[in-house]
Amino acid sequence: MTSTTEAQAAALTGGVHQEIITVEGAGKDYLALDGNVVRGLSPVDLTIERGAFVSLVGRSGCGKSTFLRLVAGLEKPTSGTIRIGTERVDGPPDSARYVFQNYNESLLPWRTVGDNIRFGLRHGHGAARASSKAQENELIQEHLEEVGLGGTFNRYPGELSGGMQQRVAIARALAALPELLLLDEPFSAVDALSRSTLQDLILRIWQEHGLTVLFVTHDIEEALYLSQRVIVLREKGGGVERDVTVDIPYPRRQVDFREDPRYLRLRREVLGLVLGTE
Amino acid sequence: MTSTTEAQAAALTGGVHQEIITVEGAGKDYLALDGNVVRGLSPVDLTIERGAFVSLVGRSGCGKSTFLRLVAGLEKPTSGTIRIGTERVDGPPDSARYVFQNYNESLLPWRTVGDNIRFGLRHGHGAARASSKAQENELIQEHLEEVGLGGTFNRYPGELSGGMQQRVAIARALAALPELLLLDEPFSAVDALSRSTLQDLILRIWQEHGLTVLFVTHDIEEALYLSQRVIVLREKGGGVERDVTVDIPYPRRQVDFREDPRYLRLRREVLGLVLGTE
Amino acid sequence: MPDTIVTGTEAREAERKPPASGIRPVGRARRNARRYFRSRVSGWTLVALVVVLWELYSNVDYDPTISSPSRIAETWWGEATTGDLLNQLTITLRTMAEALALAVPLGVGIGFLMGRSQVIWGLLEPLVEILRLTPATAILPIYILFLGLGDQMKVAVFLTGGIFPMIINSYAGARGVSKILSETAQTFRLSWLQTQREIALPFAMPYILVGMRQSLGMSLVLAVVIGMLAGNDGIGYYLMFAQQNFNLRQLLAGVLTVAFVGYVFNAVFLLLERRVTRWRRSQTGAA
Amino acid sequence: MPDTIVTGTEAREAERKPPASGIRPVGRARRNARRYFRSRVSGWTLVALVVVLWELYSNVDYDPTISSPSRIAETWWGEATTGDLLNQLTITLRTMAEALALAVPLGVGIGFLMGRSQVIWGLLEPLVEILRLTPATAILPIYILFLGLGDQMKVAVFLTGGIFPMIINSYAGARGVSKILSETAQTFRLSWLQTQREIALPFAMPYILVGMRQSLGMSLVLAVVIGMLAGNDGIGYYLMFAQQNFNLRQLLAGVLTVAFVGYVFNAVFLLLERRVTRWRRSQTGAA
Amino acid sequence: GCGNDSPASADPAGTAVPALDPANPVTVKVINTSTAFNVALAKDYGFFRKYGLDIQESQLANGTQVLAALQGGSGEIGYADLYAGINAKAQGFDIKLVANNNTNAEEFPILVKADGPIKSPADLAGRSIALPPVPQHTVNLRGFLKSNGVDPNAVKYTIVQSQSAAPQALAGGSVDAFFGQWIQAYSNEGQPGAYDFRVLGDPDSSKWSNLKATTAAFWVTGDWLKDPKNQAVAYAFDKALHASYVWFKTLKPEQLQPILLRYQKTDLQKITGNDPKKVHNLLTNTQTGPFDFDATQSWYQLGLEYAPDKIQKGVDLRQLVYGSALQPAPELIQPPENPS
Ligand SMILES: Nc1ncnc2c1ncn2[C@@H]1O[C@H](COP(=O)(O)OP(=O)(O)OP(=O)(O)O)[C@@H](O)[C@H]1O
Ligand SMILES: Nc1ncnc2c1ncn2[C@@H]1O[C@H](COP(=O)(O)OP(=O)(O)OP(=O)(O)O)[C@@H](O)[C@H]1O
Ligand SMILES: [Mg+2]
Ligand SMILES: [Mg+2]
Repeated sequence: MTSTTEAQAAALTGGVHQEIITVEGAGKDYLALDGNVVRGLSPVDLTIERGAFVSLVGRSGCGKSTFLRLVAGLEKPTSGTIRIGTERVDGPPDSARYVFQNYNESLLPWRTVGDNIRFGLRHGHGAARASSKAQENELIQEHLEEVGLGGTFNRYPGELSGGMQQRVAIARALAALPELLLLDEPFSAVDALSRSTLQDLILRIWQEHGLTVLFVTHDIEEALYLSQRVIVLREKGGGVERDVTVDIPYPRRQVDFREDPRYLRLRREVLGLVLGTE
Repeated sequence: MTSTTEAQAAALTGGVHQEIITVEGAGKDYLALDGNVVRGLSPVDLTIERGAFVSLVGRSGCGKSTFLRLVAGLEKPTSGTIRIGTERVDGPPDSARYVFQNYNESLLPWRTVGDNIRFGLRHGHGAARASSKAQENELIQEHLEEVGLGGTFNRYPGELSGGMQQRVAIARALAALPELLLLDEPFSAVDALSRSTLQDLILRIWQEHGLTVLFVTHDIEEALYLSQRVIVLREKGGGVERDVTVDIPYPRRQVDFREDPRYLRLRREVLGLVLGTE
Repeated sequence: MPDTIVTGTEAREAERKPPASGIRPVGRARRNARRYFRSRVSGWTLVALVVVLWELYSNVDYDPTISSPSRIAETWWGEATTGDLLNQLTITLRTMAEALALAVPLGVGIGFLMGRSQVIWGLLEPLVEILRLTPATAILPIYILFLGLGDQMKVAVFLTGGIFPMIINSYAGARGVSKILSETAQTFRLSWLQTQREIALPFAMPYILVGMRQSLGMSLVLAVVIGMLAGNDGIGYYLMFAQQNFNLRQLLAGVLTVAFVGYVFNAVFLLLERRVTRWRRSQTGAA
Repeated sequence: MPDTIVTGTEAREAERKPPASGIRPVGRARRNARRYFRSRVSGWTLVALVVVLWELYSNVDYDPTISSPSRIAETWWGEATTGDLLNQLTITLRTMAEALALAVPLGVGIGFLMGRSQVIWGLLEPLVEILRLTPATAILPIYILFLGLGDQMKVAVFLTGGIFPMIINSYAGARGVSKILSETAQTFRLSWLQTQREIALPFAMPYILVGMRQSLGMSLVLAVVIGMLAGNDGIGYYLMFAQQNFNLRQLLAGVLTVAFVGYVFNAVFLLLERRVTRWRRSQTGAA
Repeated sequence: GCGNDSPASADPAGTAVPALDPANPVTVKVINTSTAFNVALAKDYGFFRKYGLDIQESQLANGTQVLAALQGGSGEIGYADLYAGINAKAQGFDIKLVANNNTNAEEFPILVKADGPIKSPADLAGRSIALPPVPQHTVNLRGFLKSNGVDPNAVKYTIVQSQSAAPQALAGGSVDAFFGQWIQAYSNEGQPGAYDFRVLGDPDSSKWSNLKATTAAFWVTGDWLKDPKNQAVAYAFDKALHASYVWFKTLKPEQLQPILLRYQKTDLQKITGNDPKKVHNLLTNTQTGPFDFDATQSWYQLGLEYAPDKIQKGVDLRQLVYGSALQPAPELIQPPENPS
């Protein structure tokens, strides 16, 4: 694992505070079909620095996906505003790509796995990454191999196992090389080994390309391992409970990290918050 | 946590070996749309005793879901046979209920959450569980509360968070009170606290009603905590790698169990198998 | 443990704000209807524009075949108040209602069953397709031979003409049931009938409704055509009479009346459709 | 790291076994076609049965109006070999092809755009619905006035009659695009055009194809009707001629030819449809 | 002819058939073609009831459909062209003519644009003429052309089934002339808000056809006639119908005006200006006397000559006509009832 980029270092050390996401009192109330209003997320104030790796944890239904959807411009806040860079979010920002929680429904079922990745490449952020079809196919194959799906280029998503579909969705988002990567429980359907491989893959790409990552997970250890900040949300759309800084330098290593006493202390703290034993 | 039922005790102690599932050389090759044959699961020989709690673990794409689908009669084996009790599986058996890995697609989107549970109740195994509509509604409400969804009776599945949808699917299967419960990564989308609550819920129902549970998970600690046996599958449909007996008596308690040296030994063993470090 | 339910002023406030994609306030038929008609204003403006241009054109260069909107309106008013137009329309609508009362269960039933059972599909497909592709008006003499001149014959022609959109759409809907919902039905051991009622039918409903709306339109058109070929009353006869007497203004007044009545039916049906498929709003990204 | 790919004899063996639900061998058009026709055998048997019963009945109690299958077949053979039937049919099919070449892009385009843009919907809905509910045959004089008696007029009548199934179905398909796929398009920042091409169009394709198949059938029926009302060639004229001559045998031979040609078109179209929506096989539980 | 199978045809006076009792009228289902009001008129003015008939009328678009409906039993007596009857008979339908109804009109209008390039029939050579598909129109059009010195084979024929569309075809320029009806001619001749057409050449139809020939009539099936009661109905029907025509032909334009307004929504005054010639052309081609075999045979021959592909050969008119159609013209009687 290489060291962090400058921007990330800056974000960590508090050098140049360049916000990429600014959330000012943004909250969301849904109007359900039965006529009731459901609190999705209480108004939240928050800034996230460019190049940061931030995780969101909290109980099921606490508003993690809602927060991501607000940032992604897929949902209009019922109060407050959100800015990406200096621009107010009023629709999906150009720089962000989203891996949906229901990954299986977000793949294009009429395209092969390879063509789904092609979709990511062609609709990437910034310049086209391949100049010829052959080069593009090579790139696709690389992306597939990175997530352990080397032999599935010509299969249809409906013919893959759940975890394989999830990895296609991840590979597709990575192929787009966004500035801001929104991941909603992206590893929920993969095994332990794939999970740690993918964790390190995301970390590597984050560092190599200096992206900003917003990461939702139920696995607190994973959140701590990956991120610089872990934001704990309160139950039932209650807003931010605690904003925990994970002050452990990168590179982190799967085994060593889990024995680091700072990690163990943070783990106890965050677990306590989520499990409500604090 | 109460103690195990007689059948379960028998299954554990080897007293009365009454098989519920007998798998004889059953395997599955899929014919993909691109014309290739994909190995779903190599032929497997296996018996599972009535009342057992058995987990399946293995890497993504190793054939866990395929195995469950074979047992559930949703897929015809390309070789071998499977029997439930004494009858050869040739379609979904009367006694089994399945929580699908893609839980979000298996809820009826046109019915409210309450009516989805009603679906489970009405299509349960054995006698009807409610004699009046009012009683039925009460039962539904109880089932919802058990999975922490008390206030969602009149909401539509599309209006719930991912983890909430998953819990609806679990509650629906439990409402059907099957003899054989097939769970495909049923807790993948819920938070740590919900997860342990649900784990204990499943254990309680398993013990109270003497069901047989086949449980797929990527969380090896969860598999060990819940089951009497953990079956480790080989990568890429390679069949059974190891069949591990978890010889730790019930009741088990979340915290104590994880400190049990027998658990720690088994954990190391199974992790090694799955991570391939053995 | 109920979720946070906000009520009172807060709820009302939330509603006033532009609803997020896919989620809209519901259950307020009045407001619904208002929005409903509001959004078509542009289209009606377009129609009005066409009418105005037509009127202007007819002042410059009058053509008796297309007449002019004002004259047609005048004729229409005369026909509606003192003439026979509305009576004949009522008669036609009655026949149509009879035909639809038969065609809807039959069409939806056949299409749906064909979609749900390979055996029924195999058995009925050739017959249904051959009938669908046989022009009813060409073999009208045969209908008349067997069914006479009364409502029976008319209903039969409606059936053979107007039932097919329902068959085809119901078929497509019934066949499209997602794999996992079928499997859910299987693992919950639903009987064949239960599967149809609880899974396939709700799933196919949006398709079925599209088919029904098409059939509604076609049966109205057919009602006119049949009436013109073999009618003794009804709007078709009225139109044929106008045609035979070369009274084109009367003809146009009649045709526009039919179209307008059809439009109202269609709009009502669309409102119903929205109610029945309310749940879809959280599923589709339709604006 | 490729998945286990089994080839050679093993693959062939796997194919011979009954395929699992939803998964079938593909790409072998020949075998496909065989299965395709095999499954309709029962239906064709039913049709044959009807024909045989009709023949038997006509031997007992001959009715010149419905004639008998053997006589119709005889007439058909005579007409097909020495008569005018096939020539006229060709002419009709040519007109139909012209009309469809126009109607398909127009119908699919309008319906699709109406489904994808609220503005276009609002603008066009009233006009489209009014036209849909206006019986073209009733206002034939207007068509003739502006377009004459030639192909132009016929194509226009086809359009106003046969385009609507495509509009309605394409609209329904385009509107039905799932919320999450729309959102996927949004987050990948697809332009409006890209969203239509890469997301909405493939999604709506099954609906669109259903609409096209219906339009195909309707335009065939319309071809006959128009030919009967104002034609100087084509199968409709041929049929009208037969009707005037009281040659009901010729009439039936003609009508059945039309139906059969339509059936073949339809079957070919269904095969195409299966190819285009191949991917759906792992999505739907259709048997 | 050998009328053995229809005994009544040897009994033109119908003496062997008892008259019906007006106090107990027999219900008869009659099928007419669209918009003809002859039957309704005779019924409303009490002619049918006077002869013991209670008529229930329905309408179909053309003679072919009417004959099919008779065959199916949904009507008892139906109206169709002679040629349609001949074709049906030739195709094996067992039908009989029970009351002759029409001759050719004395004049037929061939309409052209008033300011168009066609000034005389000779200009029609190489041009196209719209006409309805019914065979008798082909025969009459060819007759007209020939008697006006034009080679019928030099003209292009364009079928327009929908009668009301023919003026548009002419106005829109897709045909150069059309074979129309007097009502179209008069309502488009210098009328405000109408097309400007005029009648071409010499329209006198006696130049090519025998005006005593029956061109359209009422028909029944042979089966129906087997019942002696129905034979009586046939005789009564012919008498009543012809009696109504005898009376109708005596009416003056001002008497006709309200009748046409009522039955056809046609303003006779406005269309014809009560020009007796125009009124005559619009209304009189109905027959009152017996079926004329020789004249009709010549009309049949003309048909075979001019439209051999549309009219079947070899039908014996004597086998086609029932005795009721041979009854002499009735005396003039005033309408037994008055509907208004
Ligand atoms: N319908 C299908 N058509 C073709 N191949 C399939 C189909 N379903 C599954 N497979 C293949 O079978 C293999 C096993 O899949 P299965 O779904 O059983 O894996 P799994 O163990 O459940 O994985 P995961 O943990 O990712 O859900 C995979 O390689 C998959 O691609
Ligand atoms: N479309 C919607 N309509 C109504 N309510 C909604 C809608 N989407 C989400 N909600 C509600 O908003 C709240 C927060 O949902 P959200 O999906 O953000 O939770 P989450 O933290 O992502 O949970 P999970 O971990 O289970 O995915 C929940 O109570 C949910 O029921
Ligand atoms: Mg979520
Ligand atoms: Mg799986």
